[in-house]
Amino acid sequence: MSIAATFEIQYLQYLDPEGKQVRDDLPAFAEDTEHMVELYKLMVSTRVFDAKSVALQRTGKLGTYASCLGHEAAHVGIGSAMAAEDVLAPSYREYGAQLYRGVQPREVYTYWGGDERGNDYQNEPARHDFPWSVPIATQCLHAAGSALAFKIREEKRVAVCTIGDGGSSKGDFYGAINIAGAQKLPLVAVIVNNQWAISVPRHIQTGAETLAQKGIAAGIPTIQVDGNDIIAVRKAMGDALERARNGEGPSVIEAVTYRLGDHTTADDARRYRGEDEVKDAWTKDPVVRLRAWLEAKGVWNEEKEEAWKAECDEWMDNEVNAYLENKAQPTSAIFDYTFAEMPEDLARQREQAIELDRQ
Amino acid sequence: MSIAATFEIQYLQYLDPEGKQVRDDLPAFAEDTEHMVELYKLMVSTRVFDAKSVALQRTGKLGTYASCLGHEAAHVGIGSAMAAEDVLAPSYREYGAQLYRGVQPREVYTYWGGDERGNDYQNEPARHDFPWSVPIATQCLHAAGSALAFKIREEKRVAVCTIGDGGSSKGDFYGAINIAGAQKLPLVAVIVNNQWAISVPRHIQTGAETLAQKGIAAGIPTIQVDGNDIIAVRKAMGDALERARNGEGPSVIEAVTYRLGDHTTADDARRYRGEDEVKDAWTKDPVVRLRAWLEAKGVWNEEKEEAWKAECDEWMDNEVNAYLENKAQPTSAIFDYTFAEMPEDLARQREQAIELDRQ
Amino acid sequence: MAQITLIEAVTQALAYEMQHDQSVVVLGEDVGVNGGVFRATQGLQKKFGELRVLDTPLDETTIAGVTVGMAAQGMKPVAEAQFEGFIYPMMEQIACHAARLRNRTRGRLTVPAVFRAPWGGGIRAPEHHSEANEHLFTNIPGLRVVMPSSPARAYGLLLAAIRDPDPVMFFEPKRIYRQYKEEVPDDGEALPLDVCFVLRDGTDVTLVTWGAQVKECLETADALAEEGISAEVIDVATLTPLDFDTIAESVSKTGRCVIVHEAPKTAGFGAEIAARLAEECLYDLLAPVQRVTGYDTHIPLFRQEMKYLPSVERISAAVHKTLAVS
Amino acid sequence: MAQITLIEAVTQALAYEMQHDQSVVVLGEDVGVNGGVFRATQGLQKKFGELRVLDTPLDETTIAGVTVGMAAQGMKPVAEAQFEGFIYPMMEQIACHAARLRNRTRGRLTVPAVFRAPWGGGIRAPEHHSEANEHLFTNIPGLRVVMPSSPARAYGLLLAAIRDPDPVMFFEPKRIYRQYKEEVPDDGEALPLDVCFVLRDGTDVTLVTWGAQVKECLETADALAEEGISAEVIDVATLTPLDFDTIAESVSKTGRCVIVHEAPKTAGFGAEIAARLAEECLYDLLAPVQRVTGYDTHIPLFRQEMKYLPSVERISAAVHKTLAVS
Ligand SMILES: Cc1ncc(C[n+]2csc(CCOP(=O)(O)OP(=O)(O)O)c2C)c(N)n1
Ligand SMILES: Cc1ncc(C[n+]2csc(CCOP(=O)(O)OP(=O)(O)O)c2C)c(N)n1
Ligand SMILES: [Mg+2]
Ligand SMILES: [Mg+2]
Repeated sequence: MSIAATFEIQYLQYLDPEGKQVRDDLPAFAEDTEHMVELYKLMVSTRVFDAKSVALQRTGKLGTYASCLGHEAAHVGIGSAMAAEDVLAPSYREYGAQLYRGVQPREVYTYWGGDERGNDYQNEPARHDFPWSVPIATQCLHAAGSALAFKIREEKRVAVCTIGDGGSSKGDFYGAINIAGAQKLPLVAVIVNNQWAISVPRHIQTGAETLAQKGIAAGIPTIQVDGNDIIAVRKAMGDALERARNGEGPSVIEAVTYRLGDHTTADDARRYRGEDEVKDAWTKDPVVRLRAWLEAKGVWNEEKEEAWKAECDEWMDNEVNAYLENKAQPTSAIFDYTFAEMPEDLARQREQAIELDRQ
Repeated sequence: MSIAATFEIQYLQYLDPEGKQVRDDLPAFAEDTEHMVELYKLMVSTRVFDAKSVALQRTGKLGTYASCLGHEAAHVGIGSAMAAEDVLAPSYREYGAQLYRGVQPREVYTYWGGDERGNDYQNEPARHDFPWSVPIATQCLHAAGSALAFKIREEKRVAVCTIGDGGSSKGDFYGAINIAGAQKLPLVAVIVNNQWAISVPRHIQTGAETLAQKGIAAGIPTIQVDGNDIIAVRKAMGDALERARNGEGPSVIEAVTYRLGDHTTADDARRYRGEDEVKDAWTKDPVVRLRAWLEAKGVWNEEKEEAWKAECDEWMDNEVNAYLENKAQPTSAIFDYTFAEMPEDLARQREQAIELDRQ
Repeated sequence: MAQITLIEAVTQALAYEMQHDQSVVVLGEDVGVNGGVFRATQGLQKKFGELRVLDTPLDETTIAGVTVGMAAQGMKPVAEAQFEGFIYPMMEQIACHAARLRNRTRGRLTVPAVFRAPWGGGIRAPEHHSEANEHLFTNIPGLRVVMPSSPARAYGLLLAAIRDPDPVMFFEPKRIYRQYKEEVPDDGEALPLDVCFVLRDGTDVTLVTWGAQVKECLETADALAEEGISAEVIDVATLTPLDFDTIAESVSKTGRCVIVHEAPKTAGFGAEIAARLAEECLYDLLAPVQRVTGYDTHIPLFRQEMKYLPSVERISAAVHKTLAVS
Repeated sequence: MAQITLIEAVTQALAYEMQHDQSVVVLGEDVGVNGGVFRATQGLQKKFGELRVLDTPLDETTIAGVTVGMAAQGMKPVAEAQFEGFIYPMMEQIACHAARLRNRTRGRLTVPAVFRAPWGGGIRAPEHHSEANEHLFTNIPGLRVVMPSSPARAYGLLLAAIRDPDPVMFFEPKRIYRQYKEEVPDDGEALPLDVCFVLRDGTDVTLVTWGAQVKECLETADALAEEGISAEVIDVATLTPLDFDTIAESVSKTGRCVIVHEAPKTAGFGAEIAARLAEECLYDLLAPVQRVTGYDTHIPLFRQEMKYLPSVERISAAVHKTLAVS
């Protein structure tokens, strides 16, 4: 039989779970220890932020919240590799990437606190990014569309979408990488494979051995990386972004990680997964791993850790206060963003609602 | 870098365009020349049938019609490999497979003649098959659902869907092979790659080198075959069906062929593709190829050809007459198949419509 | 006999029918071990196995298409969309196939399937989790659109939906999933899918509603009673095909009608009922028909959602408005 | 000046706006070299290149999602669904994002996109090629639903749709794509998206309609005139947000109203208009509102489709019925 095509999925890892470097060919950014400390600090602040969110929810000050515990290397790796002019189309828990791009913790709280203003990111570059996307996988097409806009306008920008292992089952994900492959769009699609889609384990989503191989269906470069190793994530992202920026088209990256927390605060993961599995996943903690590596390099220590955590605590307390002080929107806000120009009928409904409120 | 997975897409061909056998390991069914003559005869009758349909349309006796010219090896190969108890979920031009399974030419005419009764196949096994599916790719999920039913009921049956090169871009196709892979369903998905989706060429659909490699995304066996070589199609189908029937799960087959005619009678392909390309495709005609092989084997000749064509003509004339004699359905038929039990309001509308008709 | 909630009644109906009919299967995201995010399918997988209570990949198009395929080949699938806000990818399969396979094939193939989804707002849920979009399905011929508003009706109507030989959209008002309990005998008795339920008799005005707003209407009727106003309350329950006769009869009697629903006003299903009244009961109407509905905006995130949802105050005000006309 | 058909007016509007606004792009299946299966985009790719007139892979979900993404990043995409029967896979992106991104982000990101689709029956097309499903979009806040019914209105409304800062569903009645020609100056003048057009003045009855049925209604009005009945004809044109005032004014004058549309009756958009009349014009109504519509069935395949579509006879009969009431 003759062979029509062959493919290979590579796996990339620089740091093992103990933080031991398993390859010599460190990428340039990783040689810059100051930079790596910055990344580490954002991973830690992301974790502090996340714990604060969960606490807020538990005390009734937030609605349902989707935690990012365990995803810090993947998310910060994604966000830190992107250029400011690039566009991010996230799902709903990529805070590590978003904080890097200027989303404020208070905005995250506002959103999960049931207030649309949380989606109105004030700081660039996040201000031109897409808001959280709850309808699974729909954001992948927004990124593909952004990439198409960049290509048409001949801008050297890249669109990045993130998607879960579960989300990569949805037709939109396939549609996005397919049109990107056909049109050589500057798109990087990152599958953040945290093994679970609420209660559904990875093996029920697909019979594929890797999620990376989904990129083969679109004929585009694809790679699997250790998603708990920020060097690997950041390196794969950097390569993919560079290719995209140079007009060489899209890529898929599978970042293999683990959802250490519940799906959201409305979920109880003990219903469907064993404690052993979670315990084992904790031994691969992305934060511990990077810390060990930085400490071995002599650029981080317990003292710095404590100081930074204290700083983060203060930052988050400040954010929480800003959030809690924020008054609810006026009734008119229910109506004011439906159209650019208010239709007459709607204006009448608006008046009625305001009137009702006054009573 | 370590390798997470490797893949290979095989290409299968037994007969080259001249009908020369390019491999020695003929499958058992192909050693049976009587059987191969039967397949050849069905390919010819399919072509006669198709020409008749186009002629009917040109003379105003049919609505828009989707021709199958050039797909005879692929379609007959698919239909003839299936067992009676299997289920076929076709798109809209797989007559070669359907005639094999008992669909009558008059039913095809009735359908394209604007009459729902054309979907009401009278003969088994077609009677339990799905009707033509116009909304692209939706039929793939019907096949996956059928396969799931078979698995649940522990029936040794296989569901087969066919889909075009264009259709394989649609999320449903991906969804179907994905759930089939995850659940190891007895599904065979055949991509009939005829290079065109109306006016859109294959390379605008996807950046993938082969369409077969889409199966990799679902983690299932997949192969590319010469879709103008019925032995290759039939062999790949046979293998895939056997695996599915034995509980070994689904497969994808890409049958590479060419749409020799317009997309439908409403289309004019000269608007968007060159004559050279079409001329070249005619040199790979699946019917000519099999005939050459059979003639070389001494089991077919010009005389038999003429006799069989005459028989086909008679058959089709008979079918056409049956079709043309068929009176339109009564007005009540607009209403009678909406629900098993007629809702009261609808019954009133039905009476009104019948009344209006009487006037 | 135990008292159960609406969501427990859903589970009870599913379990009953799966027990008595081998062709009934449940499929959707997280319906298995987890028993669904609202626990509608709790315990079913343990009882009936992984194939009859199937966790699907995360793709609603797949769920809908596989459901159509299974149903056409003799199964009775009950598919779940995790929230009604995620039902859109099912639309093509529902509109093009589920609702018309019988018609397309002149009855050769049919789709005896149920599409379940938790529906509506009022539970402080995140974005896209509070949609009331039943209108999407009410103009599609060949579908039944059903919405229960009590544990007993959830049980009886779901049994009927599963047994029905045609596809049924079954929308469960999540706001009242656990609002109260009542006795629901597990006797396998279905309720009819072609009637509206008159929940309270009255003479002065007819309140027509469905889903979560049934409760608001009953409460409004209580409040009105204290003022000496007698309100009849109708739970439409099956929106399409509509039992208009029951509504017409009531409005002919009371002469006044307030229609209450959660979806946006314009082209919501309330419009159909008001239109029928204008066509068939014009001379019985003593006052213009009123609609109390969600506004023509997206339901706001939860900090403001109660301002959006029809309330006892808004319904009451509409009733007074219609009574002011004489 | 040349006389052009409705479909040519669509092409003319697209070409005009692409010429004057670099951010306008067209995308869909077969829109490029082939110029669309109805030739709506004929010649555009040659003029504006392969990227601004983009043939997409065959996936409507992709088309819709990419459209939203581009629009949010500053383009003005005009996306095509090849037939309205194939628009279902676009629903999630339209309902969850196009229609609400402005609202979700408090105006930070917006979707100035147009979703075009050939609409309706009457051209002897194959299965699934004759749908009239505008109702799907009329209950979704944040969308404009527009349907032209003449070459001039196609040109002016499409220009307005492209320029509108919010998403517009633009449904083109394929039955009248080439029915007649009229002069349409290529002057870039848009028509307003917030008015109904009174096409014919009358005093006895108001015919309210849109799309392909405008022609039927005008013909009916002609026929009625011969009987001495004066019918006013309103082309709704923009279904949502609805300019109800124009309709109300007319019906207040005539006292009688017949609503005509091609989609199934139950929960079709005619219901909304009838409901508004019942709510706001009850005392002006001299007779019950009538709806002449498609039946509550799927549109039959073409051998029977003309029996399904509203005809001059059916409209006329309804007018006489409303006039019989005094
Ligand atoms: C279209 C759609 N269907 C269902 C849901 C409900 N839902 C929310 S998150 C989720 C699981 C997502 O899993 P995965 O993609 O792996 O992402 P993760 O949550 O693990 O980050 C589901 C089913 C949804 N939000 N959107
Ligand atoms: C969902 C949907 N979108 C668009 C169409 C219109 N359409 C009919 S056939 C076709 C091209 C199909 O091409 P392909 O899948 O390659 O099959 P082929 O016709 O070549 O057999 C298109 C776009 C459709 N029928 N359904
Ligand atoms: Mg996951
Ligand atoms: Mg093709």
